[in-house]
Amino acid sequence: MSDAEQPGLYVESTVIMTTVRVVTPFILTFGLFIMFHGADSPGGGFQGGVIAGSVVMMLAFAYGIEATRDWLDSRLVVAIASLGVLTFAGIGLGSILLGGTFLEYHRYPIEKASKYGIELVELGIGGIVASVIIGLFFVIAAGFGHAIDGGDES
Amino acid sequence: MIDTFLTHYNYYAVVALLGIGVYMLVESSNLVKKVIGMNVFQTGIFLFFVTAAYRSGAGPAVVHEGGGPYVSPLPHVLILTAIVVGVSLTAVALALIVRIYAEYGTLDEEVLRELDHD
Amino acid sequence: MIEHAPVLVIALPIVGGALPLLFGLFADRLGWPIAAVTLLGQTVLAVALATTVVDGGAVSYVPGGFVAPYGIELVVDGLSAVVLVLIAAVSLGVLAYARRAGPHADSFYAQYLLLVAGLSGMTATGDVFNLYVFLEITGLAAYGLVASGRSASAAVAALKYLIVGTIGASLYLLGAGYLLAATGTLNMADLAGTLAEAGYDSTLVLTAFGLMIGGLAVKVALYPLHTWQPDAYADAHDTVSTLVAALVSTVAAYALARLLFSVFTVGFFDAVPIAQTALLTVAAVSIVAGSLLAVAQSDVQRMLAYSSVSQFGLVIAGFAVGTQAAIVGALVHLVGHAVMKGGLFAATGIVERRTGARRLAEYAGLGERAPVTAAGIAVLLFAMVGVPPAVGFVGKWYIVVGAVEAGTWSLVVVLLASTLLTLAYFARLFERMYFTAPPSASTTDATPVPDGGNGREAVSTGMVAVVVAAALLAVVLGGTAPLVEQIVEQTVSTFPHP
Amino acid sequence: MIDPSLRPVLAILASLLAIPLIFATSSRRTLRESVTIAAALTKFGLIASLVPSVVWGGETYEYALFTLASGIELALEVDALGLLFGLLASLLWIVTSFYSIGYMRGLDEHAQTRYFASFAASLAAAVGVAFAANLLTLFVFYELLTVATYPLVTHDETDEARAAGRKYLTYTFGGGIAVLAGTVLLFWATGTTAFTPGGIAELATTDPAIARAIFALLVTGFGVKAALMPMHSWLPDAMVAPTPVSGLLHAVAVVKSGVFGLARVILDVFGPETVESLGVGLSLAVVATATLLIASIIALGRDNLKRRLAYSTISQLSYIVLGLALLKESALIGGLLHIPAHAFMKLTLFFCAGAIHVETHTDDISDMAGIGRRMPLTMAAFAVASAGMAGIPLLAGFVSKWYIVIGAIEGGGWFFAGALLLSGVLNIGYFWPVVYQAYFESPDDHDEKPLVRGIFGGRTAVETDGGEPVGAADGAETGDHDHTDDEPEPYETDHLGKYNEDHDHHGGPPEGGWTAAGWRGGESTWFMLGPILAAATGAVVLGIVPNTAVFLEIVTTVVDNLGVMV
Repeated sequence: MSDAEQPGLYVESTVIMTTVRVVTPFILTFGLFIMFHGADSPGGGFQGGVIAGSVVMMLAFAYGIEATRDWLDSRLVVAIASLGVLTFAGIGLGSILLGGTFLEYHRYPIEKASKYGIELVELGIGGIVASVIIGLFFVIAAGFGHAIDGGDES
Repeated sequence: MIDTFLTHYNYYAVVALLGIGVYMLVESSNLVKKVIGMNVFQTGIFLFFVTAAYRSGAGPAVVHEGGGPYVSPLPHVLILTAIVVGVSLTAVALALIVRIYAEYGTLDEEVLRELDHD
Repeated sequence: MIEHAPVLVIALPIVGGALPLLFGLFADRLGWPIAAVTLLGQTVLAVALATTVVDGGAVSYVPGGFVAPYGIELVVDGLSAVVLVLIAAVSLGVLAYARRAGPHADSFYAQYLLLVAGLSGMTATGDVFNLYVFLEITGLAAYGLVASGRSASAAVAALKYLIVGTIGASLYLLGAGYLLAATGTLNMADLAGTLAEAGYDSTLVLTAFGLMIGGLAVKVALYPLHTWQPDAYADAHDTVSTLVAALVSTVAAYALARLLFSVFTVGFFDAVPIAQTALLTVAAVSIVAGSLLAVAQSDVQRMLAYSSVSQFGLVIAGFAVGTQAAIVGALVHLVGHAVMKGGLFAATGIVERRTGARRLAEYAGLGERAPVTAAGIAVLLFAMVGVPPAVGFVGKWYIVVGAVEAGTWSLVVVLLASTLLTLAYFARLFERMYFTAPPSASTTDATPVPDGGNGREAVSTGMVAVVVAAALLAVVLGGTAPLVEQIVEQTVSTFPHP
Repeated sequence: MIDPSLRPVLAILASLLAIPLIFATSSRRTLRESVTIAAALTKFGLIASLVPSVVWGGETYEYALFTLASGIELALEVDALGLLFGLLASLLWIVTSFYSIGYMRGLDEHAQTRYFASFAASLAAAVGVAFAANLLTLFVFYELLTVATYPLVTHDETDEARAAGRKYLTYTFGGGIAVLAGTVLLFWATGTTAFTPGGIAELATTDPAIARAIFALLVTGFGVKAALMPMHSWLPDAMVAPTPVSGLLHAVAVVKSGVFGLARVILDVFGPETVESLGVGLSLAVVATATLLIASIIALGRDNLKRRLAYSTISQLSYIVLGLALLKESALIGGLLHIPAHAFMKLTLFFCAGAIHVETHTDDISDMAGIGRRMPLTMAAFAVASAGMAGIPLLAGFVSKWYIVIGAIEGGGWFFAGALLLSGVLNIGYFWPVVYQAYFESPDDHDEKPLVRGIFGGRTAVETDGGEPVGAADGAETGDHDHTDDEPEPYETDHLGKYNEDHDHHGGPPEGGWTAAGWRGGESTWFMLGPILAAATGAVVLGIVPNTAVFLEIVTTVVDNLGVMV
């Protein structure tokens, strides 16, 4: 299928490539900035994650999906997503273990537990959102048949 | 008439966005345009929420001082979530479109339907 | 620990869904065992939760200690407990089917568990907006799963599903916005009271009702909002169509009922009878139109898909009638339909693997080519038609009793006629399987493939066992009606009455 | 000794459990057939053992299986009325099982395992109908009976058989819907569906319009299987089924389940008094009378023997319905007694038709001239049974009809009495030619046409190749065929195609006329002759000593239990 995918789909454009190259670092920084907020200032993992994830998509549009797929280690994406989920769930379940309810931050015996708890969760969510968007984009663009036949796990 | 328009222009914008979105969904046979229409439709809803959050005479939810019109933060939070959902949906939709184009070489719904029947 | 169960039923599949991806980096084919362990745990949790609810009444849970209505509340009452158990059990059953049938990718199992999490979330939530979020999580997982079909048309079907489904969810969100504008709250229990204050016949509330119910009706696939459904069911991978056909519309129908009873409450129907009439009309039209469309199909899976349109008309009619008996009936039919339709889709998958048959005509003589599967299909078909004492009959009985109590006579006629309508399309399949000679000389592979033998694609005993289990359940589940009735009786008494 | 209240459950299980055994032994024909026979004997034994305490002891046994829906249990109850039907069905199953073996072997039918399994399932459902303790339980088994008999109707796998099967399902499920609707209404109006001798008390006080609606729905629903006109047309079509099926199911189990349902509705749901006060009995009586006359007249014009018997069945069933609808004590006794009486006689007739088919492949009456030479015993039994049908004294039909006529006159219904007598004449009109032709004509000099060509309804032309597809397509004698393959695989040669080589030759006498067969059973196998003679003997016994044969006693008990008579 990758043979069928290439011709006609990707058009190299200097304008797009240059723009993306310039803009990308700023967007990624902005994404992280948003992600680290959320507890007491506007921001949060969803928004930041989407912005961070859009970076990879921009790269894909500028340099071609297959090229980006090869460049980006798919294991990294998967790892970020799973770790994000586990962070979120771990903090939530941890408060249960400490005798509270799910996500009851102030059960944690640290200062400003609520703030750091929320921001950690936001970071986890940001990771999930970013990598899920990236992953979905790649996975479904290729189809599961691709994943099964080629053993390509992404 | 003019008065209602001037005071409720945001609701007119909502209706316009919803209408344009639905029109694109129904009328366009290009799948990408359909997805854009879907986005426009959702944007109309987001605008509706944000607009409806404005409450004259209400007090702020957390801070208890000062006067003047405040904006309820709840709809904004909700819409932020909804926007994320919308973006994920768009991502999935575009990914599907990429795959469809790779398989069929067209994004025209009519052509796809004919191909499917063969 | 059990008091945390409402959140655990959502958190567990999410965590479980992350693991296959993570472990997939180090080892192959860990998806299935992880999913199996997760869903086993999920089933145990759901059953334990249901037991608690049946014994001690509804359980509510507020994550993070933010008190409702500010925080998001999870509420599990009798109605949701039944659906939670159904979700866990059916997804576990389908997993047994997936072991051989695939797809085997780790990402498939991640999405599978994400779907379970979304469905459980929809069921357990007590917040209108939260319901939207879980609706979309479910949707996202379902679109991805449908797209995993082997054929390219699966992607088209998934996109169609995505666009229509998103519009449905968006309408629901818009309706939630109207509710928020009318009352200033999104908590279901809160809404029940504040809506009555806002006045049931106010334009805001009426619009909200129309939009939210309309949006959910898209997800349920009531006629004429069903257009996404036949393609999605027929083009998806067998495992996926089994899971999606059994659960996704089912939980959407549950959500619709939840809105009717916990948010708008029975008082709404009393105040605005036209709303009830409209919903009943849509349901009745759905019953008839779905059946007629099903009769016209030559592809078996599409026929089953249109049959769902008709059967969900029955369920929604039961909920819309709103008497206790009708709710019992709708719930029984909801559960029964999930088992029966899931079993049928699983069976068609087996048939296709074994004989390559997809169309009705190709099912000829299946009774001899694949006796066990064919017998399973036959039992499920007759259960669906409503031959007593199978579950299909029990559900219908209660719905009809409820409709009679409510005095909706024209609905009673449609409900009764639905038996014959269902028979109209299922009898053709049955006749084809048992009383038509298989295609002999014309096709190349005239030699019949014995059950369990080597067919075109491997069919495991587990897959056949799923079909047989579904058939047995379809017969036996009818006996659980008194339990369901007890649960509903208990739950209905907790529904808000303004 | 098994607890009596458990016995009805075991009676149902006896044939139900036989099904897996039948499938398990499908490759060994004799073993499979013994399973059927053993199940039939066990079932009959269990049911018969209940007769003393129920009929003479006045006991009823109840056994609740499980709660099916709010306030309604799936429960079994043995009372006299149920015993009447259960005893009859299980007794005749034994007879029919032997006959089936002979018939299926004689024709080397395909899919015999499915046939015997469905047969066992049908009987389980029929006994369930008999012992149902409430209307919903009755409905459950009533619907299961439909499902179980469907494979038997469609057994031949020809287009005609499939069409008949579709029609059968549509009609009976349609009737099932009416029963369901009636049951729901009844439950809604009275809060119960349990059978109560003399009627459910609450019904007498229910709004008459609703009560009438319930009655109409239930009667319509059960009327489908009881083949009341205009809901009868599935029955003649269903005659494409193998003859033992037509015999047991379409003369006893299935149609009688409809009649039995009607009896339950009139006697135990509404009660004669309520039916009387609602004034619905009369309309039912009129429908029944019309059916019995019209069906008899149509029967005159049917040349295919099984179709003629089918119309005769429709007519005779209406005797029973009429007896029930007249609401007089004698009429009730007569009507109920006609259930076993008709069963024995009609079973004999169908068995004879089947035997003729197996031995000579003749299905049309016009081809049967002189067949008495070829099949003397069979035709003798046929003559006896038809005489009984017509109500000739000393035979079963006479006793029951006598009671019905008395009841009709008691009720001042000279009209009904007249119709009954007229129908008796018509009975003779359509049976006598068969007997006459068989013994007193030879193939050369007989009149080719039936007495009257179809003047009422149905098809105007007499179908010379009949409704029975096997006989229709095939035509020569048994010896012509290659019967070495035990069970033809349908996908190799379909059932019709197997015989296609001699398509144009119809059944009837061979070139040189019928060969004579002795009176000692040379005409057929004893597997078939035995059951024929047994059924015929039953008909005679019921006629000569009705008081000794247990059925009249059961019927009297039923009617006595009703308490106050109108």
